[in-house]
Amino acid sequence: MTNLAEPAGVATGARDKRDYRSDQQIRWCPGCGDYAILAQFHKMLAAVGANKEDHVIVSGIGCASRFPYYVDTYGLHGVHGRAPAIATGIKAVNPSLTVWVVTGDGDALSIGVGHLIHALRRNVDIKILLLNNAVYGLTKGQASPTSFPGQVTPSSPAGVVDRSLNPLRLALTAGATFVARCVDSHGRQMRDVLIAAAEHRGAALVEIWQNCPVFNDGAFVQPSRNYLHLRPGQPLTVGGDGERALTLDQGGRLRVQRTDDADPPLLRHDVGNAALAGLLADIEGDDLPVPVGIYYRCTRPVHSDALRPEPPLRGRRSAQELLDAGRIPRAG
Amino acid sequence: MTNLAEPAGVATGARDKRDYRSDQQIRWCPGCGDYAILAQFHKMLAAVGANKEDHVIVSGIGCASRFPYYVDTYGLHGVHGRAPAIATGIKAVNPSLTVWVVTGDGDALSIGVGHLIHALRRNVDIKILLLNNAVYGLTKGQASPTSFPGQVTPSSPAGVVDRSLNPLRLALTAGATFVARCVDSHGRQMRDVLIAAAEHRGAALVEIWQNCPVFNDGAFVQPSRNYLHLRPGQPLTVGGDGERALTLDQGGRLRVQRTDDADPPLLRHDVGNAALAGLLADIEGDDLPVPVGIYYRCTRPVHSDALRPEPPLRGRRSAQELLDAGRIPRAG
Amino acid sequence: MTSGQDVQATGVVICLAGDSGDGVQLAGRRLAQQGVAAGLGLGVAPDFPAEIRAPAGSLNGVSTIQIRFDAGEPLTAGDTADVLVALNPAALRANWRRLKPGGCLILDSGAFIEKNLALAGYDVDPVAQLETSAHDLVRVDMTALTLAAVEKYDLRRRSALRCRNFFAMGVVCWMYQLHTEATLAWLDRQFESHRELGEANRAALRAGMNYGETTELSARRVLPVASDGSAGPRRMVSGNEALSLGLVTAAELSGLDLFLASYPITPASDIVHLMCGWDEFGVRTFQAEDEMAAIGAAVGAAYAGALAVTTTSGPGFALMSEMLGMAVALELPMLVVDVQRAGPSTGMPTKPEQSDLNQALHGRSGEAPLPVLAASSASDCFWAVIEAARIALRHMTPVVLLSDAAIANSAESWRQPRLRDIRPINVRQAEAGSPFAPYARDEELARPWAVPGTPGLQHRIGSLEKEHVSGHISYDPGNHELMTRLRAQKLAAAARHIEDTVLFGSDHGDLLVVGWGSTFGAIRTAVARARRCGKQVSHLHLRHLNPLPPDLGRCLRGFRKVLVAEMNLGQLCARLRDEFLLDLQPYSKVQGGPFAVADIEAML
Amino acid sequence: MTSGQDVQATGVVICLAGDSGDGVQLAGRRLAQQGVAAGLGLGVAPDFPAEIRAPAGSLNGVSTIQIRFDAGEPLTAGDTADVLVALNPAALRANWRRLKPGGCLILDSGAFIEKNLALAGYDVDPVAQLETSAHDLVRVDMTALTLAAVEKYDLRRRSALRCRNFFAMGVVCWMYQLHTEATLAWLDRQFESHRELGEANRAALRAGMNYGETTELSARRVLPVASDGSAGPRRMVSGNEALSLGLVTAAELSGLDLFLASYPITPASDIVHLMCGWDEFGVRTFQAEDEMAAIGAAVGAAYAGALAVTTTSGPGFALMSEMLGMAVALELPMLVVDVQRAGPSTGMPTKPEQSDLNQALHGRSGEAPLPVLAASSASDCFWAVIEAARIALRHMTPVVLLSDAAIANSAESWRQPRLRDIRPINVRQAEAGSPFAPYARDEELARPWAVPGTPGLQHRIGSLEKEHVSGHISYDPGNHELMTRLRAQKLAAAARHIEDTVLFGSDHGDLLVVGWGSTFGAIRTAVARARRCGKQVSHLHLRHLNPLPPDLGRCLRGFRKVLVAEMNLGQLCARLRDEFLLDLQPYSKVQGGPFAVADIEAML
Ligand SMILES: Cc1ncc(C[n+]2csc(CCOP(=O)(O)OP(=O)(O)O)c2C)c(N)n1
Ligand SMILES: Cc1ncc(C[n+]2csc(CCOP(=O)(O)OP(=O)(O)O)c2C)c(N)n1
Ligand code: SF4
Ligand code: SF4
Ligand SMILES: [Mg+2]
Ligand SMILES: [Mg+2]
Repeated sequence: MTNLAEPAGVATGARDKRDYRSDQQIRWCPGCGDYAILAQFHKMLAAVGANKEDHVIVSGIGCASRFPYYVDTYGLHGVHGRAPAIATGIKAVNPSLTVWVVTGDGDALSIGVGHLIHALRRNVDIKILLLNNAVYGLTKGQASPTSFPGQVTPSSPAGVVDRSLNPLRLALTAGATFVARCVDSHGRQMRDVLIAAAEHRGAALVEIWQNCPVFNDGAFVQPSRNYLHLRPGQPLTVGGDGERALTLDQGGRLRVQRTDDADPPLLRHDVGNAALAGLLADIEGDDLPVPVGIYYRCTRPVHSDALRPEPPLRGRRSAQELLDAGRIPRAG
Repeated sequence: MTNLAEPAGVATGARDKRDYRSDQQIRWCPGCGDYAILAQFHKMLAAVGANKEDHVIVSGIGCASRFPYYVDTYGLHGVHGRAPAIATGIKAVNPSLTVWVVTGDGDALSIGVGHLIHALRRNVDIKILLLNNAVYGLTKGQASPTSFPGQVTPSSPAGVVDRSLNPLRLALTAGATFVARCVDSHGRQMRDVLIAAAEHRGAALVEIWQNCPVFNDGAFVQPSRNYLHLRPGQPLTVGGDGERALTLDQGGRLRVQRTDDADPPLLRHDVGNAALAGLLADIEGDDLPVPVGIYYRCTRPVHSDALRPEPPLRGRRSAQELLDAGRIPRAG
Repeated sequence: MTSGQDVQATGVVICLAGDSGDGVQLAGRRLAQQGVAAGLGLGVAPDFPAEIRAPAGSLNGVSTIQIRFDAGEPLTAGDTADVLVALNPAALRANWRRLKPGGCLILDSGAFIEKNLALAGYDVDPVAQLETSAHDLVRVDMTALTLAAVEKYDLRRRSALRCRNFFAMGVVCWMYQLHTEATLAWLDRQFESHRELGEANRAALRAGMNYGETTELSARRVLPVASDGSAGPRRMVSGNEALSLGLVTAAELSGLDLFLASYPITPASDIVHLMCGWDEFGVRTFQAEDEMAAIGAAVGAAYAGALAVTTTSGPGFALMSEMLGMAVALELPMLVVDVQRAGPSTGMPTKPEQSDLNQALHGRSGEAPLPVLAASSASDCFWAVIEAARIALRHMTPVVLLSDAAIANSAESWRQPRLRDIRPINVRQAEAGSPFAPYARDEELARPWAVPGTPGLQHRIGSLEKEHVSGHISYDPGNHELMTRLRAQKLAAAARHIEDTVLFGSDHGDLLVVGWGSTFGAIRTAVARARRCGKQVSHLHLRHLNPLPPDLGRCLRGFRKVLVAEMNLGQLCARLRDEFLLDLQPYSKVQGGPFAVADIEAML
Repeated sequence: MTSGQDVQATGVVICLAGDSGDGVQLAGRRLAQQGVAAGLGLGVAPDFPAEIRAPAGSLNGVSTIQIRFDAGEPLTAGDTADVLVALNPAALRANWRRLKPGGCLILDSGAFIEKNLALAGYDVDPVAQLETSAHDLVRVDMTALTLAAVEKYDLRRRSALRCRNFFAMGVVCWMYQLHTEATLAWLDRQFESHRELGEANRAALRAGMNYGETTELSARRVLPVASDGSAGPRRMVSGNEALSLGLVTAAELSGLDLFLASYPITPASDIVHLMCGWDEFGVRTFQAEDEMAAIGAAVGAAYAGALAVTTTSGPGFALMSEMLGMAVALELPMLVVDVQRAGPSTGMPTKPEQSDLNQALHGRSGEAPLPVLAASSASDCFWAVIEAARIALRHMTPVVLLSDAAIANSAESWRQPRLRDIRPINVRQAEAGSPFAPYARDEELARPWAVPGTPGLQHRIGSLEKEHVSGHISYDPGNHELMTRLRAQKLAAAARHIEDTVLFGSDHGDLLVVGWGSTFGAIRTAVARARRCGKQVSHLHLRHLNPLPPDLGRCLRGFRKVLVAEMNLGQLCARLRDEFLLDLQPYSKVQGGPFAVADIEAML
């Protein structure tokens, strides 16, 4: 059975990342960001010394959703948008498995957004990797809910007009207990976040910015913006020189300010502060940095615990008792 | 055609609220909060001098969703959870209509949450009234996404364990341009908010706390908490005596503080500040008040404008031109 | 094979009707329980309004429960009633047609006041007219008598009036000399935290009995003679209850945990309400955010090795189409229970119909065949769901089980079986070490079930077409044709296990009535009566709608004429015509209510 | 009625094959356009991989386009090719079977290097073997020649190599003496912002022509003689294009705005891609968040008075089941276009199949009948969708139109019609002042269409059962039966308008082949050939799958044997067997590809 100190399916002996590759030929386009993510995933499995048989990867439909085929664990390639629901069922009947959902921005946020929200709200102990390329890859380039206003696609020739959905903000709103962002080209950081996600007990959402060179090349390249690496307890400094950092104004908005300015005081990252995580997730605009890393983490009871208050398989009562009961027992 | 100054379907001559009643017998339970909401809706229509034929009410399934039958406008009682999608289609082909969605907490936030989010994100010019009774009324009392942890229902005999969804927070996350909360028993305030929603151009979400005396009586009665009436530009004072008010702490969290304390300065309500609206929506806990009224309002281009860049019906080009074209015109 | 056993129309039928706030369902069920306790066979059919609380006193708000007591197991709750108790004018108006000529009509005269008459749409008081009718009319001021009986408990008037249901039950119990001990004890338990209310209800019940005694009310009425009880005790069971019991039993027979994922919908919600209290029996229930999530979770649970189930009704079943197609492609064992209601779309949610058969057979994109079964009565739900689970687990396939609102809410007396008398369900989950190919097949064409957590059997399955044996993604044309045919042939494999069809009546003759689902009781009763009148008519009731029983064609060909009776426009009929090219004729009733015996008799 | 007109198998078939990055689809389409410009009839069938970019040089990555030029309008793109151009070994391996004995095989010898041979899975170079075969083998080092031709534009090697497709096209154009002016001009336009690339492609095209000329390559090959053009100009049109044109035309014929709401899905997405640029023509497109929202928006648009459409494919169509049932209950006019692909579930998304017919006919809860039509070729999509709109608007009903991946992507030459020659579509929206009942019906059983914004016609409709005429919520048993039957009778009303069935061949004989949808060309061609050989065989192709043409039974009964050819396991066949009780036999091919003419011939 699962316990908090030693996450299920994570054994101690480290193995080689190659052990976790399946025998299937990978069919993504050359240069696709998914390759880098897959590589880090293999490494993460090796780093946590995962037992292959204790991991299940569930996906929907899309380029990203081909992921399970390429990892030698259990895997289920489902239908469009419903992976979190499938994962919930798996976890419910066998809480000792480590269950991953790999999904795309269309899969998770368009057709599947309801399932995503409810899995996070229930704190189902699954780790959701949202491979965000801000486009529908597999169906050849239409706008997704994370596409950028103005983006020209085959179905939006005059440019996207809808506001884009912010996966991190949504995850926080829904009640995810682990929320992080990675970038496909930042391998080390991604691996660390993946390891932390693997070790988290509860619903984790990891957004990974993934380049689609075919339909949305360079979508996430923002030359004028710095990355802000989130580190627990550290000041939220911007840029390499440490001269500027984030502060909070009186309207509850984040601003960049010189660090030698005393007032208001510098903010420090606090992964347990949901309000701060929300403000970080909402960051927009050229003058503000792009936070990457773990935005938020907390613990709440997980869904499968609630579903099975006591271990049922052994020592369960026989159906004969129900059949014989003079009246059928009703709850409450 | 619609224009900003004079919202569509809102004529000037005020009429009597009784004019807007339909001839159908109302079938809610005695004492249901829905009656009070319907009454204010009729009054609002009278107050804005609505032309009956220019209003359409769309609903899903549930007790709340019987609403359209009781108003003498156009109405469509759809299937469970999909009212925002239907409303989007109506508005797309006839932007001069005023389109209302009336929905329940299960309808809007469980099965229908995807459509809700996307309608708000697109800023479809519809006004969504979410009649929240924190329970499934029509199907006899099961837990809904807004049910409270611990709530005992026929399907959760040991009490609800899932975190509840916050409709206002969700609306802000999705990008609603008008977000408000009312209480069924506060008639005047509700009517004012409904009038403001009617006059708003864009996607409005109004959560209305609605008592279900049969399955969840008194769910929203919180004797230890005060209501905080949100008024643009006014300080966020708590309780009648004005001695306490909301302030923001350094972690970006709202706190109650004595008003004679100078530091940090008192917050004033700013309906244009999304960050503040978010903090207000997130308010939780016995020591904090319940904000009611308009949390947030802003303007963004509405969806139907984007869909029809130019008025098409008149002066449109003939299909014959397409047939004759040597090659079929493709966008872009 | 045929059976000559006949069905006698016997017993008594009692009907309680009142406003939906009057508690007639509760009192009716207690009355039924008392009958079962007395060793009687039982049929119960409730009929309640669609609204949670329709306006009090209105026709829309009438709630009725019809109870039939019989020596054997009655097949229906009866077309007509011997006794009708009407607690208000609307209840009378909605139900007087049920009463047999000469039957006993009991009215609460205290409720036949002007306001209530108007609400029921009566211009003149109907009672005057009834007095001259052929009925045995009994006017009791239950309102006043109940108020008097409970006076000492100092209740609000409204609460006091709520005791009328038990007063009425008391009257009926006296008429039929039924004991009330169990109900008195039950009231004690039920109102543990509201002692006063419990006492008041007990007082009302006794007052009703006493009233009957002191007025020597229809003391002539007699119950059927109870059977001697040597065949074991009986209990009362509704369709949804029997289904739930069957699910738990199937899980135990197969040695699996049971996982039930559903989204609330009338008339299926009850099943979850029941089973969510059964975690000690290896049951886990999950209220999903919608039907797609419900079936999705069931698919996940099936993949992870549980006996996975989802329960729903028409609109929810429609939403499951895509995922059900996926379950066919994944070849995972699971059950989808559709408790049918009147459609199309939201339709009439509380009313029964059999119009989802087409959706069950055909409602998926692509060639996605799966077994479809139907339960034919409340207690039969128990057996039907065990059979469905057996097929799902033997052939690694999703199975649809059809019930309907009539079965779900009706109740029967039932001799509950012994688990050890039921054939166990063999489940073979693949074991570590065995050479493994996820789409290799056994002699039942089932692929292996390799459950996550089993070392060495890691594999990936998915909704794209898969290569035969290896399960790898394949776009090969020949492979696709092979896989398409293999999925279809699984049904042929399943058909081989179907038991020989049992005809009621002779195996040849003028007329065969074919039915399925909840029409069983009405058809069987009508055919039995017709046979007693010497008609050459037989009855064939189908449990297996897909695949069909192998001997079905032979059975159908024995008759000059075959009618297929369904609560739809002829969906099974079309399926059989295609299959057998016989000129079967549909006999349809699409009125949101079950066939009456008389409906069937009319066409024999 | 029968037609004796015959079909000649004539013309030439050219096949270009390469890696999916090689641009053979583009060059092929240009080649086809040149043929149409020369007055030839055309059939085009593309075949591309399922992956966006399968590994370069692999068998999975092969993309092929087959083009047939003919004097008349060819019905298929041909079973076998006269010329096959293979740009790499994988392209050869995947396609050599297409080549006719004695056909001309053109290889880019520069691409037949060891690495590519290995990627294609060749152990030995196949070319040696081919040299001794009966083919007319031409080895051209297109790689080197193209690089040389574009040398002066200073492109990266990869970009330079991308010009090979136009080199290949040039070779073929020379062989058949096709002009290339239009393509040269098109390249100019297309690469306006990349002048260099445009020039390079032009150079490659010319180099290909020159190569043919200087080597006197197969100069003997001749094209069919073009028709004289007096019947008006032709254009090339794909199925999805013709469908889009048909939608706009239907909107204009009915005087309505067109609203198209869809969610992207292969092979339907194209339709939106096309139409989203057509707002000047009264078209509004909406990319919804999923298929339920798409059909939901269409329902809203229909309620608000537009010609509402949603386009999708199998899995998306399954998700629409519930809302489609609602549209039947609401009785609103709208179109659902299902461009079918191979199932079940995700299946083989780029491959055609006809296996959603059952879902279209039956895939809703309750009794929810609706008209179902099918298009039989690329250009026929134009007519089929107009007919579908006509039915939807005349009878106030949702209509399903079935296309498939083969039709959607294939292309034909087509003489585009004049709008004024097409019968207008009458639409009567209720007007203010008229006495109004939302469920009163006209002689077509259509209810009135009262559009929001019309003063005085406020009304509420919903998914619950409605009272006949008034439209109020009703639970009345008799009313439900009436409404259920009225909804079914609407189809009978629609059937009355179906034109007489046209048989190809005699109206009686040994064998009738029945088909529907994209199998048209293959069946017609095969039957025509068989008739020329004196066989007593006819062909009946159905456009209306529900309701069926009233004279269909009579047509079927004229033959000793009837085969129903479908790309599924016999779905139409089952429908016809049920309807007519005739022993029709299914002829199935479920391989994710269309019937070849030879497949049909094999069974005649
Ligand atoms: C029900 C259904 N609707 C539509 C599709 C078509 N479809 C496949 S993948 C996809 C979107 C993929 O986008 P995303 O999730 O962002 O993944 P990516 O390909 O970009 O990795 C769509 C619309 C489908 N397979 N099923
Ligand atoms: C597809 C589908 N699933 C389930 C139902 C059953 N159903 C009807 S209303 C409802 C929930 C109602 O709750 P809510 O939206 O909160 O409305 P309320 O009745 O509380 O006003 C459900 C589950 C349905 N009608 N359709
Ligand atoms: S289309 Fe884009 S996301 Fe998909 S595999 Fe190719 S590069 Fe990757
Ligand atoms: S069940 Fe509750 S919400 Fe529904 S009508 Fe009754 S009181 Fe109102
Ligand atoms: Mg994407
Ligand atoms: Mg509710």
